[in-house]
Amino acid sequence: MARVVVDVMPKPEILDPQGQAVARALPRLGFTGVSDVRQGKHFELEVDDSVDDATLDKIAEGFLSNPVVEDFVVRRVQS
Amino acid sequence: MARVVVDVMPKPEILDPQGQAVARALPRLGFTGVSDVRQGKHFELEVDDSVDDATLDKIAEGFLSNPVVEDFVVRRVQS
Amino acid sequence: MTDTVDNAKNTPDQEQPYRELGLKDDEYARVREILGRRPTDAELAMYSVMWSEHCSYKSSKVHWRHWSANTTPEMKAKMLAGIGENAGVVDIGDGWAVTFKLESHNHPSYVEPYQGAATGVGGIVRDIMAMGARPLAVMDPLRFGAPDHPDTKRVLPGIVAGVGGYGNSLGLPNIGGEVVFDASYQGNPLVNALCVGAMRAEDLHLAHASGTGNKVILFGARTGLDGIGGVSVLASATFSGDEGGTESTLDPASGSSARKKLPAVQVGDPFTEKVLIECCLELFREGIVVGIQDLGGAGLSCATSELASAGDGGMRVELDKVPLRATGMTPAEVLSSESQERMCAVVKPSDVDAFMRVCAKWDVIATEIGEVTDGDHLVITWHGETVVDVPPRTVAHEGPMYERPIARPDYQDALVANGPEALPRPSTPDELRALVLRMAASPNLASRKWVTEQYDRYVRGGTVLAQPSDSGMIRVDEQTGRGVALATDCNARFVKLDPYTGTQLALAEAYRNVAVSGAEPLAVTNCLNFGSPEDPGVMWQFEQAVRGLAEGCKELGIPVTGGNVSFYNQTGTTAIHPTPVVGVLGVIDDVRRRIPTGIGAEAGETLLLLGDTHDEFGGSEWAHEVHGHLGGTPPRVDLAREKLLGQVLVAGSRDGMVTAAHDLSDGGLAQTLVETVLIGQTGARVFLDPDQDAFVQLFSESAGRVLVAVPRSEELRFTEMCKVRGLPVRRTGVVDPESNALEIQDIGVIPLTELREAWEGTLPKLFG
Amino acid sequence: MRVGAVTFPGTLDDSDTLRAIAASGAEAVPLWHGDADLKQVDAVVLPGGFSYGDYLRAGAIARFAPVMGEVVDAARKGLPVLGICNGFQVLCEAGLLPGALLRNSELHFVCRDQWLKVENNTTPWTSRYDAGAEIIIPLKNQDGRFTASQSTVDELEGEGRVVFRYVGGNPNGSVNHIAGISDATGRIVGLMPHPEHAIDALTGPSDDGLGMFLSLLDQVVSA
Ligand SMILES: Nc1ncnc2c1ncn2[C@@H]1O[C@H](COP(=O)(O)OP(=O)(O)O)[C@@H](O)[C@H]1O
Ligand SMILES: [Mg+2]
Repeated sequence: MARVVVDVMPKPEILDPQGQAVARALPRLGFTGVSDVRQGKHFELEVDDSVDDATLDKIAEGFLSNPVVEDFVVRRVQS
Repeated sequence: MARVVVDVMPKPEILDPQGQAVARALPRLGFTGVSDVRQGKHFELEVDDSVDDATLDKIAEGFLSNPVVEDFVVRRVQS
Repeated sequence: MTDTVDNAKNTPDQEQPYRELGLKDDEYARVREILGRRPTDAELAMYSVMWSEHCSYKSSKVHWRHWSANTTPEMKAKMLAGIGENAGVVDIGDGWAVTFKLESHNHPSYVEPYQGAATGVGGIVRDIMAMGARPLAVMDPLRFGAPDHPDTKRVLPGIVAGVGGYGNSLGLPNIGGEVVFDASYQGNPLVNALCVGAMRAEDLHLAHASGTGNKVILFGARTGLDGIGGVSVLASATFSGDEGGTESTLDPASGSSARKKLPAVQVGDPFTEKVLIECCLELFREGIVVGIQDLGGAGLSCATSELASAGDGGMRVELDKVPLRATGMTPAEVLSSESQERMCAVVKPSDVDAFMRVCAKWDVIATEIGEVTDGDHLVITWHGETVVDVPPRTVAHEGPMYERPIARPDYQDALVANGPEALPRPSTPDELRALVLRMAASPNLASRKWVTEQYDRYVRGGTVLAQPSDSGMIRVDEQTGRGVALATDCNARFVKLDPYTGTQLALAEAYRNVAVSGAEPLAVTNCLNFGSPEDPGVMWQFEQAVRGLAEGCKELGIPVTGGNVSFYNQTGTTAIHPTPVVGVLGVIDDVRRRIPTGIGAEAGETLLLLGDTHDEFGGSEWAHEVHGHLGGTPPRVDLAREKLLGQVLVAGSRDGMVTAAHDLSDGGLAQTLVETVLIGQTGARVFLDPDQDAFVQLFSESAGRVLVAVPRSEELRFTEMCKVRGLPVRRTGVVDPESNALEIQDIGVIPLTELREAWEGTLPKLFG
Repeated sequence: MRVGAVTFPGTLDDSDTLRAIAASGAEAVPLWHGDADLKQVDAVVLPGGFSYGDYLRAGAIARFAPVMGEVVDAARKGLPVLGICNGFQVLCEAGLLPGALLRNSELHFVCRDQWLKVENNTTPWTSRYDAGAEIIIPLKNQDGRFTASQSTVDELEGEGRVVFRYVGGNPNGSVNHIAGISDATGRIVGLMPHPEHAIDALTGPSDDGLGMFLSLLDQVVSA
């Protein structure tokens, strides 16, 4: 078994209202020094060793993310 | 400037219907071998070098996550 | 390097990618002729986007003569603003003006269902705000491919979530819409959105930029790269479903290939739009807005050229002042960006401070970007250099206009000749009972609850009727109870068989849906969804539809106040069924007199069927669902009868004679009965006419019919009223709460639980 | 008596809440998120909506608004506070009520007429209801699944602090079908369904929601 992490983020040129809401709120809470925030999704998958990287990519691209507006990164974190 | 990543996940004992929905859908799409999925949030912050780890923890714990139901991890990824 | 006007003068022969931007050779030549030189990159971006099908209506405009030819002075008198404004406005009495409009967001919703639908709602809401009105409610007529097709499973949940996600966050109740399945929409779903708003009649703000020296203020979201070229996708002749996601602008200015991969989708931020609404309303209340315009398709290109040409004609804009979200944007990109949640206002210099204060209160970014000048040119500068210098009318209004070839399609005769007469019909009671259940569970007739439960229908506290009622009804005036009712309809199969009659049937159904609620129909909007205008067969359908609608409205005496055209709805060379969605708005002087759709628990009330039933199955739901058949002619339409029905229902509501009313449409009497008992949660006993075929009585889709419930004490008075007015009426059943069943005499008893399971089970099974 | 309703950016049901307060006979006082001023009200309602778009978490940003500092202080001193939907979420985020509200188990927004059982009619917001009364009012939200640790749930149940419970099906997967709870004093109540949308059968499923606003009147008269 392996733990696989997939991070899905809005593409850089795409509006990210969620990240902006956080970024705008931080100074009001007294936290300065954060110039930009982007918010995406974080998936943790428990994966059989038989599942290869190509399959993981397919899962991430075709299902966990929406390629029209999002990018993704796949990482195996342990096995 | 540093890029800081904060991952926020539902606590293990908290039901995660979003992750479950993903886990249930995968076999239907022909992907086998994924035994569990949990879904959380992924934040990427652009942070001034002046912001120390204690402050980042405060932002993550007091604001980006809800300690009643979520855990978080903070990572600096570059500087 | 920025392409300036001086540069354009000095390099007259520089090649320009006008074809990639969608301009034809003669259109480009016309731009050069207007300017007396080649356009700059920024000007080319403006002209190409504003002269696109979507913005210029170049293929449809010549047919608008049907509207004017069919609008009598009497009809005009009710309109405070009509075709040509952001949205039509009608006077509903008590000093109230109501504005409403339908718009399409079809192609973007195919590419990215959630965001496409969400920004569709956002766009139509800003249209209503640009009239100076408070948005009150939204509706969402939707059409999808076959219910069990995998692509429908991809787009439907996203579109529904997008309509809800945006509308719910704005605090606008969703009061109705449509969900229709037909394979002709595979690869090309239709997402139409309607918004209705109200204002005091004296507060009507039209978009214009008059008054030399007045300031132009852009407010709302920052401008980014998202949605650049969105307009070309919206109406692109080359739209291809398969690669829609990567379609993007070919930006003349940047020349960088990196930009070419930008997705042509816009991402909505409903929170920003919500504060923008509140901010605008406060600005209107303060009386500090001279003119206002929303930024929709074509972004600043559209807003600046339209504002300027609607005013005195002169405007100067410093484009580099526009707050940006992306780095390195070119003037052409800033002008064509379709970033959402932005508005543009013209404000007197003395009011600018007050304007900025209101924006600051709502945390809305506002920036003075230019001013009205006394010239007749729109001049746009970029860091001091002039990049646009054009007569604004030539951008906004004097685009090309085409008289496209029209030809009745070759297949039409065969389609009409292939009538439903030969289709096998059920005859035994068991077959008929089974058919009632099968039709109730069919995807097109089944309960829409799975969809509509995702929409907030309560917010603002003015919703008097919403789904699953025939029409949505909103209270406009809390003191007097004055309100409006709205319905949208279109049976595209009828339109396919006969576009003229089919469109009139859509009008008739929407009219009837409003009338059964007790409201008096007042005005019409439309969204004309068709295939390619370059196909003479499609243009024939289009012309027939416009003429049918215009002439129908004249007969009913209610004006068309506005609408929207969406062409190029096709997959490959196959066009969708022509789908002219018609929206009718009615007024009711006291919403407490509304007539509900479901029957109440009052035992012994009488069910009366108004109108005539003929053997009419061409294009019917039965032929479609049971036989997969489409052919013959649609039901006859009799608008005088519809009008009479409307009068009877309004009178019935005024005199409190009617306790429930539900029209007959898709699925015929059987479906109306199913919905009447299930919505009312009350059983009924029904007796059919022994002299007419039971199948025809139950499933024919003859127009001009309504089922009403009247208290027994009113039965005679109501029946007499119908007879006096020449409206056929037949006693057809009684309300029977004890039974908890729908009993159709000589056919069978269907317990409400069994009926409900059939009706409500389908959509969750398909999409749940 | 004066009852306030707070408008945050993105609040949607503020005007409905003010209407409901007025319908109960109290004076409805609009309160603004940016003003640290409760305008001498005798009770506060935090209405529903999507404050700040709910983009981070429902209620997560609103709880830091200047007005919330005042609400928290006054609530600790006994001011009755009612949080409806987003307002309930804000109260949980602010720590005035325990637990959290997570994405509905069906994962989408749900708007329906919902039956509730009034489990506790001794709070300032529920005294007009009979104990165990069943009422029908609209439910509409995306994040309505009440969640808390087992010990918290036990405490809520044991102390009679479950004020409303869903009946006729659990619409969002809330633990123990919990629709609304109170703090230990009973003066701070949060619930997901919307009483302000049920004050008149013309525009809501019933007028059952009015009871919550009327209850408050008794409270002050007897206090
Ligand atoms: N997409 C939708 N959004 C909101 N309401 C809808 C939608 N689709 C259908 N409805 C509602 O469901 C009910 C049934 O729809 P429909 O059968 O099309 O009505 P009718 O036959 O009276 O025109 C109506 O109240 C309609 O407004
Ligand atoms: Mg109807």
